[in-house]
Amino acid sequence: MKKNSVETPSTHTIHKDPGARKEKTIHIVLLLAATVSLLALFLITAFVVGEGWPVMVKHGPLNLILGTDWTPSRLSFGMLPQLTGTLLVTLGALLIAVPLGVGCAIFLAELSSEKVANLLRPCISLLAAVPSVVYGFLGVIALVPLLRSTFGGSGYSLLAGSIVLAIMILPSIINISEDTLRALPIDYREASLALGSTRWQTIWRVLLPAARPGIVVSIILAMGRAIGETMAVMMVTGNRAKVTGALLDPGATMAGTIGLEWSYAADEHSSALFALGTFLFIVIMLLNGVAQLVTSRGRVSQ
Amino acid sequence: MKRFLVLLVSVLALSLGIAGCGRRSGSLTVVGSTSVQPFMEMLAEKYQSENPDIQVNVQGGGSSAGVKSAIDGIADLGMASREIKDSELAEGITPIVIARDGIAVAVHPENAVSDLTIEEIRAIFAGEITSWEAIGGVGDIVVVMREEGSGTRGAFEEIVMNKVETTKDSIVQGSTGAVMSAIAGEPNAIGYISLANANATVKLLDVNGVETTNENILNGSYAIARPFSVCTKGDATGLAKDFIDFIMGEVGQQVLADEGLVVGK
Amino acid sequence: MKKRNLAQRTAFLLIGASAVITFALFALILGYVLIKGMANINWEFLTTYPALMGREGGIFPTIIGTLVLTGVALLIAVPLGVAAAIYLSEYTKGGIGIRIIRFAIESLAGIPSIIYGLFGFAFLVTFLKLGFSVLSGAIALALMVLPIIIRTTEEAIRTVPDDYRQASLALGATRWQTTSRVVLPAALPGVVTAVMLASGRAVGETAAVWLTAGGALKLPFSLHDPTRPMTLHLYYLAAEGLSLERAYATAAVLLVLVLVVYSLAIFFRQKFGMKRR
Amino acid sequence: MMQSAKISVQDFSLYYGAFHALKKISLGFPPRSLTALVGPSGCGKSTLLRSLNRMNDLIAGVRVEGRVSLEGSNIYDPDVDVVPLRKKVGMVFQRPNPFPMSIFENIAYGPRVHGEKKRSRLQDIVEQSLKSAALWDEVKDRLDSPALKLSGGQQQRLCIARLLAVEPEVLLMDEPCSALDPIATEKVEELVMDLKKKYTIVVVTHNIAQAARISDYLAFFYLGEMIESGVTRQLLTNPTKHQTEDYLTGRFG
Repeated sequence: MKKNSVETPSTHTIHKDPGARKEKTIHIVLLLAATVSLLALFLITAFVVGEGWPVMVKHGPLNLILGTDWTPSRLSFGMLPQLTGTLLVTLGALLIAVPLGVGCAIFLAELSSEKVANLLRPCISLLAAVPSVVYGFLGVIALVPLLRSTFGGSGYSLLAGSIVLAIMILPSIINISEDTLRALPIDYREASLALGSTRWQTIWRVLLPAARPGIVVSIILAMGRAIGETMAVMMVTGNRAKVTGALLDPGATMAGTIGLEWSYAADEHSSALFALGTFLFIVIMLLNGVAQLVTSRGRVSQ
Repeated sequence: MKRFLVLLVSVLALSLGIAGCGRRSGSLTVVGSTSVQPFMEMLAEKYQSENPDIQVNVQGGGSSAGVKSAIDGIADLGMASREIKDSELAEGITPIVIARDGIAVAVHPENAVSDLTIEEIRAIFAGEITSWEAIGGVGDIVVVMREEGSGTRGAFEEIVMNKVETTKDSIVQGSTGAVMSAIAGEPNAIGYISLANANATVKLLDVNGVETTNENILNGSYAIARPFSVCTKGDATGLAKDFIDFIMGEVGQQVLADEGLVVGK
Repeated sequence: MKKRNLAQRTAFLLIGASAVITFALFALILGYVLIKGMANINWEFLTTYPALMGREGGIFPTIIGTLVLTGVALLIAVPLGVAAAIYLSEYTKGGIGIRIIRFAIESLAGIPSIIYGLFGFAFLVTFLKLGFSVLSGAIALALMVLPIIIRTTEEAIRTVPDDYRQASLALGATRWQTTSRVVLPAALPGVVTAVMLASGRAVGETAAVWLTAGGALKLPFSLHDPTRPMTLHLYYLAAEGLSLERAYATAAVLLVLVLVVYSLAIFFRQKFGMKRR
Repeated sequence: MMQSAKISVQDFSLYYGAFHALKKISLGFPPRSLTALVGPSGCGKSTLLRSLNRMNDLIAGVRVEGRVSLEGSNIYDPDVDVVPLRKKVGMVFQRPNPFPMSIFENIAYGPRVHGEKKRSRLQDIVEQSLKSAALWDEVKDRLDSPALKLSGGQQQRLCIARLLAVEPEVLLMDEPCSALDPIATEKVEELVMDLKKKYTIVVVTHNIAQAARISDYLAFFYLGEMIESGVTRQLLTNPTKHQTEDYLTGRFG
């Protein structure tokens, strides 16, 4: 008696048929195309980290992260101002966008009629299409003057960055949160309502907890977007390389500093920007990892 | 679907093949400082109208990228709006100053102050003077600076700051235009900008009683200016030399003067 | 009972308000740019060269720059992306290697455009000596949109009923014949959606091309010429304070282009009944 | 029966991972006749059917033991290419599954993938196949309209026509009428009765009445085992095993 393992059909057939060779070639071409992404990720890592390496080695990563003085002309590359700036801008953006976005998602998934939702949903997708430089442009001509007249100061501030970013990340929060809410079985709603809960209690106590993994993923992805945004942020935050805790102060972000300084940077300064890029890359990859983990755990469609 | 495969393969081959092939003859690539770029484009336009067979590609990227491109042979000419560094000279770079650009200290048009000494300017940008009240105005000073590495900033720090460190308490903008719009929107702001690009939305200050004009830069009474230069790896030859000769000739220098730059010795 | 109703009313009020704010923002942003910009758009603006770095004249070369960069990027990314999607959905059942490839794709999707820019500058412009050029910019863009194409195409392929594959295989068709003649045609609207989403992203991108494409205000005549897309031109117009009217007009043209492309994507996606991302 | 069989299985076992889905089945299918596989859901009859042209290869984790002989050679031998095998042993599925193409393109698909390019030849094949499937008169005026616009019964006959176009020798049918209404079922049954004069046909069905109407031979499956097999009329009137009798009298399934 013969045992056959039948996992992939092509592995145990002898290719007598002349067409089989072509099949094999196609298989290999397709496989190569699939590995391009891997190659690209490898090259990106290698070149960004590689260019930043000299500064990393010379100053030590810890000194770079904890250093508070960013003065490239004196070869001083403390990146804490950019790290805290990025953190503040991102948190500010989430603080604005998460309640708005989740609220909007609840509205579309639970409250509005299907007709209204079908009308509004494409609008959100289109909002996601607006190029970041357009947001930056609007930020400079409309938002910065508005903040100046409201809060005083110059208007160029981390808050301006947060508001622009909040608008930019809103669509993805709304989309993913709404998809998750809609994917919940109708049974949940019926069961809860049948127990005499109000619609709001159903949403608050049953649906939102059940949708949490999806909402968390949407927030993590939005965070990645916010952390990495360059043009819009650079145009409105004032780019002051000083550690601050106040949203109304001007401040610099990692991506913004790279965008602002890359064109004039030479030698070690250039390498320092790549080192900044490396830290940015690491943060993003960690967020990606967490998002992928939550996705596979919660079996959320993203 | 066979076509699809053919397409795939040919695109791959194309992208690899193109990487290897050379440039057209009769063309020049000029890369570098975004401050010099607009002037270079005008020069290129003029030059090409005289020599229709020659293509001049002018690209931004910044002074350092420009010099680096010249060193690496990516560009025929590099453009710089700052002094060439010793490390770059050591790579065999030959710079030629084509013009100078004044650096003006600018404030909001409504600011009462219109004249500062160079010591006062230094103190303001060092963060020692933080209020206009100390120097005849009202309100707290908002300092606007260019980003680290910018030619304008480099020249300003070298000429004005005299090794004194600039304050961190400033707004940092990526271009003269962005500095001007920050100043134009903020009554208490002060910043430095390229004179050639200055416009009426801001007020230019006199320094040590001397008005910021090209004449005063040329006669040496206004000292804050930076060189605009082009550079080649080794001595310029062929087309590159021809183009440089054109820039340094009568027509080229006139184009630069018309655009508000300081030309001549 | 009253308290519960009050809570519900307050909550729904807040939710309604968040929806109103969001859509008001949407209308405000689009309306503002389009109205301000349309006033300055005419045929001449679209078809003439800029003068004085964009202070005067039109934006013709930047429109071409955007189209060429996007076109070349798609020419690279679409065949690669569709092929990768086919491999992942039709030719493999998983395994550690596939998991790694999927991780790479998901990661590429999350990497910010400035990192693509840095990479393009270090690898394409400097290391491969492609210079600041259409090719450098397009390759950087292509890698950036690759995950969009792969994921959207894969999703489209997955919605093709297994019945079709079985029927084809049962007729003695090979896997590639099945894929190319039955599965791909059935997934075509999804592939079109993928291409549209990718072009929308490429048209709207600034940072990645800023560090790679050079930004010369000229028509690119070869893949080695530098070019400036509309996004970058808008940045210069706005940041350098060159011309506010032209900045509005450029923003409006850019917005119209992106909105048209995305509308097409949404149209095809809805027609195809695919999920949003 | 074994000796004269067109296709036969010997000591054939199949596992889905750890699950033993088919247990040492031995059975032959005589040429130019119709064999029906019956039994309650999950008894393994569909699995056996799909083993006959190795459609089970598409499922991960499937492992087989034993032989399936097509005209004497084992189709599970390592040097067998599934592509020509499936051309010879074709399959009709439970749900009609025409491609989202025109009627003509559906039929022409098979010949095309096997290398036929000439338009006139394809036209002949399409006409011939549709005639053999008793569909020609109903669709001859609209060959270019989408196949998915046909009724369910027409779609199923189209799928049979599509199969005939590749000139198979064995036809496997997996509950071909379960998604059809009675009138469409009758038409398909008539067609099958006609086809069994030329082809070796294996049909999976859980409709005993249908098996009685169309089949020459019958095999009864229960829990992955073949309980008994034989000439249809004998088996139906005179089952030897009690499971068969229970099933036939409707005690389960």
